Amino acid sequence: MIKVNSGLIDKIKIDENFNASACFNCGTCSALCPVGFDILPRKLFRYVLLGDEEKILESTDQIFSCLLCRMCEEQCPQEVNITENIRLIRSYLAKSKLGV
Amino acid sequence: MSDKIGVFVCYCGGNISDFVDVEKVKDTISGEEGVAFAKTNMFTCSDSAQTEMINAIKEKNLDGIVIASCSPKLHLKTFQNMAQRAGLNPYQYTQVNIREQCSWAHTHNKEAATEKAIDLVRAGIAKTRNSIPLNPLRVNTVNQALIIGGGISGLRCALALSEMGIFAHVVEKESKIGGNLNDIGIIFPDHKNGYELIEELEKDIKKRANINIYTNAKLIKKQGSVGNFECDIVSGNEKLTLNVGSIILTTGFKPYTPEPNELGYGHPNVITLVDFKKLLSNNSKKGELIFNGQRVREITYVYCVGSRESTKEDGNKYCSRYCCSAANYTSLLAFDIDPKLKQYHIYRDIRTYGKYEEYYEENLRRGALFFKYDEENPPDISSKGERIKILVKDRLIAKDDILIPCDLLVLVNGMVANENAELNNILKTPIGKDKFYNEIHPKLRPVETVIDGIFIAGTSQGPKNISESVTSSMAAASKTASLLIKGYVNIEPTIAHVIEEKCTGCKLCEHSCPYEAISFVNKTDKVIADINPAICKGCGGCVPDCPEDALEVLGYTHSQINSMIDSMLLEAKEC
Amino acid sequence: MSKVGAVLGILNDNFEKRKTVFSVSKESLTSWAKDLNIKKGTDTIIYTGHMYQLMPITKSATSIYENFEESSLMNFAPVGRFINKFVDLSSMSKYAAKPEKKEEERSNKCLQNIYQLLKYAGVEAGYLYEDELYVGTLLYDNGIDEPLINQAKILNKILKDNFVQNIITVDPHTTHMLRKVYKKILPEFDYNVKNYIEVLYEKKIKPQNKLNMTLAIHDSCVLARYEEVIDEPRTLLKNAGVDYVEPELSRKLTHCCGGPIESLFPKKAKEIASKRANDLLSCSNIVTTMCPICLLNLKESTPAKDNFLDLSEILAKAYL
Amino acid sequence: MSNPKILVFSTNNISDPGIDLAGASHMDYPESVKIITVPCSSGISPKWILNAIKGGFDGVFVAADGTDCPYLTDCTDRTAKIVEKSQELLTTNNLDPRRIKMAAICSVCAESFASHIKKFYKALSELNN
Repeated sequence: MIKVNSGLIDKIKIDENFNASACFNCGTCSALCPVGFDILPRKLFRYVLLGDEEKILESTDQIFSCLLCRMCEEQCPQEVNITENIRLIRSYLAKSKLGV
Repeated sequence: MSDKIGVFVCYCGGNISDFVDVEKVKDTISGEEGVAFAKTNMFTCSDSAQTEMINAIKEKNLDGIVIASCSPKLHLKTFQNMAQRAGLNPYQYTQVNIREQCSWAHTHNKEAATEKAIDLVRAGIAKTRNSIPLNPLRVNTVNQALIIGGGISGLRCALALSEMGIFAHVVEKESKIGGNLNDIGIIFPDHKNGYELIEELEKDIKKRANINIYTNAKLIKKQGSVGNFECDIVSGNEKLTLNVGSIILTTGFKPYTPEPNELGYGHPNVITLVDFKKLLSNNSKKGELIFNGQRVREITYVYCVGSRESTKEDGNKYCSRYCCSAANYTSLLAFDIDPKLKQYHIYRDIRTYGKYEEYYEENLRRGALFFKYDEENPPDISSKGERIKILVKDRLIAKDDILIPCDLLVLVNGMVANENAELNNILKTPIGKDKFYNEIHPKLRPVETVIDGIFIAGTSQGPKNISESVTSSMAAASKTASLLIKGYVNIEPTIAHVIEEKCTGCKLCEHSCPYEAISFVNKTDKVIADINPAICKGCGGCVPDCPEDALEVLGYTHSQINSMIDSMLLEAKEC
Repeated sequence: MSKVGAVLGILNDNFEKRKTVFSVSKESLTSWAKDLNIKKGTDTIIYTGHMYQLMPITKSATSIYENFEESSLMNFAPVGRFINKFVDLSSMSKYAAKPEKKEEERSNKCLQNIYQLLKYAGVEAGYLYEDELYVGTLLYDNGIDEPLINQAKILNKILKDNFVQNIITVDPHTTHMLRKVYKKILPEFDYNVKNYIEVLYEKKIKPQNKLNMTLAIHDSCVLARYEEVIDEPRTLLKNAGVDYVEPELSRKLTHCCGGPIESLFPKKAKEIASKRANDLLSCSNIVTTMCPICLLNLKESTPAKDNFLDLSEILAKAYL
Repeated sequence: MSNPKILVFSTNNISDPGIDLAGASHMDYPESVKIITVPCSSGISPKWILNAIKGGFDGVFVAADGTDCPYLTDCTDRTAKIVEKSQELLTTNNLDPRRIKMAAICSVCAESFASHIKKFYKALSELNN
């Protein structure tokens, strides 16, 4: 069971560029991903939006293995800023969780 | 009885003749009993073919015709009018459908299709042979209308009628007009408060001499029929009789009230969408949403409450249609008050159809989260003090259960029909399983009821949003105008009638007509059934109830149907 | 502390203490300009962002780190970070990366070519020499943006002190950082930033030799997708007589070289690079890249190393 | 070889448009199916059904209005009663009550009509053998 933690999103969504909630979960982003993300961006974003910190931490390697190449954004029908969202998640992790 | 019948068989370009040997059909039926003339046409509906047929009818003194062509849904009226122009009674015309129900259905076997067409034409000839001339009943109409229900649909309808010169009487059961709009809060898409819209209409109505509004009012008695109804109403202590040509039902809906404990209903922090909208329009503090003196930070919406209850016995099976758009719009209104709000939408399907899809998109962009549930697994609601906890399965991440704690749970409640028991008892308007009024045909005759002169509009006939309600009330206004402006109305003569010598007065048919068209009268030596032609709908529901076959519908009499059956079997008997 | 955290930590600490991510000497950063007589400063400058210069050491460092990745040594990465704060690990440790001479010469040549091409196009660009700073792409991309604001402020002051108005960048990442990111994090950072490819295209330079060759184009994700510089390099190649072939994924849909994750996940980066390199080589046996990271990653992932050329190397042949 | 003759009672407003649609969509069903249209399926006399089968039809299919009926809210029950009564009539006349079939056919139920008819046709073929 995941308990929604509404506070987390406020820490990650530090500006308007973070728009993961616009994702309508079609999964197109994964189709041409060069890395072949184990966790789909939509799933990662869902964990973030729900505030499930544990699940996000489990995915740290995945989050940092994104190339930020924006292939996914080129395909995204909802114009989600996927790479910027990932960068902001990295930013949160680097600052609050990884002790950088 | 017709015994000089003209039969016309249509090629319909090739639509019929490609799959049916049209000439063979004509040749075969030429010798049928009663047939005086038979001919084929390339396009029977063309002007030239119609002129030729009129000439043939006149020259050959035909007393009945059969046209074998397309579906009567297309050209029954065309050819009835043609018969009338030729001096024939239009009810001695029979249209036989050898296109949709023959050539188009049987494209692989021309021989068998031709045989079938012959049988169908024979049945048509038999029907015409056994037909009698019928004349429509003409009734003079009163140029006034009675609108029951003073909500947005009724008021807008009254204004439309007033503009067309028809006097409108609006009967409203409450002490003020406006109905649900009075406390629905801010409405989409024009961001006005519902009551403001009503105030505007009221101002306009007050300027007009041909609209009367009666509040605290109801209909208590109705007599007469289409074109001239006599309606008794009470308004407060006053009792009056109105003569109107038509009645329009705009009795609206009431918001579904959840049952105690249904999705936590009863807990002070669980409220309906309607109540939440009121809360929003009364929230005076910008930047903070206050409920019961407490700031609200997390809101959850559960959709389809009281709608689409397919598994619940006696549940409301329909979709309430307006609520997805309304809930999404409301969520945006809440964001406008406090952009930091967390809003969770637990839905079954998002149906923000048409232009309102943008509300859903905007909610996604503004950070609202959506969770899909299905009817079998509704969210589980529990509470701890003022906090509400909602447990829902999330399909998006490996079916994990999600626990959403929140300050306020909004139940997105649908629409239910007003009961109107007394009114329905008076008007006998057909009601569907869903308790809303039934139209004759949802697409072709969307605001007419089977009772001539009674129209339905707005949410009385099913869930609608405001613009859809007004659209249908405009339709009802124009249907009323087209009925009343001529000054008279023709009533279809294809209604039930009693074969007097057969009726024994057994009264088995007494309760078979829900419209109460059947009564019993003294005729010379016996009591027999009698049909009120202005009330009878011609459905024939009474026909099977008569053990003596004394009841039948004109145009579908026992002799007509039995002769049709026999004629279809002619070939079989010959073999 | 996780491995990712440790590696990022080393990068961050290096950046904060030494203003760059890998330690290289100031001389090796500016040596390319030694004999070119470039003015210091002026209103239009060429800005290398150290990317070409860092490639040789990145190559050596990555191949060491690649061997680390799955070894137990990696578990000591957090300790490494601790030591790195006091001692420049990347140059002192026995695992320290040492650049190859040949690679250094090639990088320098690329920069020289670009400078000469600009000159040929009529652009007399200045250079900041040792005042030039690494723009911090690697940190920013990994979500470490706070030290970047400081870097942007310092760079802004340097640029102002040198009266710079126009910046000509040589690699896509620096183009993007200076044109979009710096402006976003520091609103007063307001310069006219262009990639050298855009400048050469705008100046409509004429070739001196027509090349008779066929090659496959590899677009950089940052240049093509982020900055939408797509037709400019193609026009320059076409005018030079080059017959170019587009791989299936190109232009706005170009496929990444894997480079951005080479410092964290070198194995994965190499896998991606090798797939892309093979796709490109199946189109033509010569491939051109427009970004030093792409060049390094693609060529190192395949035995056909010499078949990968930087765009500046090809343009130099035709236009100089 | 048996080629069962089927009489269909259809209704003006509801099932007839559905059967028209089946034809307009060129859905094949046996040519031995003939149609008589009445206002409402609650107005069909069981005696007509008996006459049809006595006279030589192998089966009668009632394409009922169902809940779409514009006249009678209890149309389904009424039509069912008519079918029941007709079956009794057949039985007393030593005819097989399975020769009557009823199904609600709505104004767009083209496919459902064609498939009901095919099934009924097959059942009647077996009955005839």
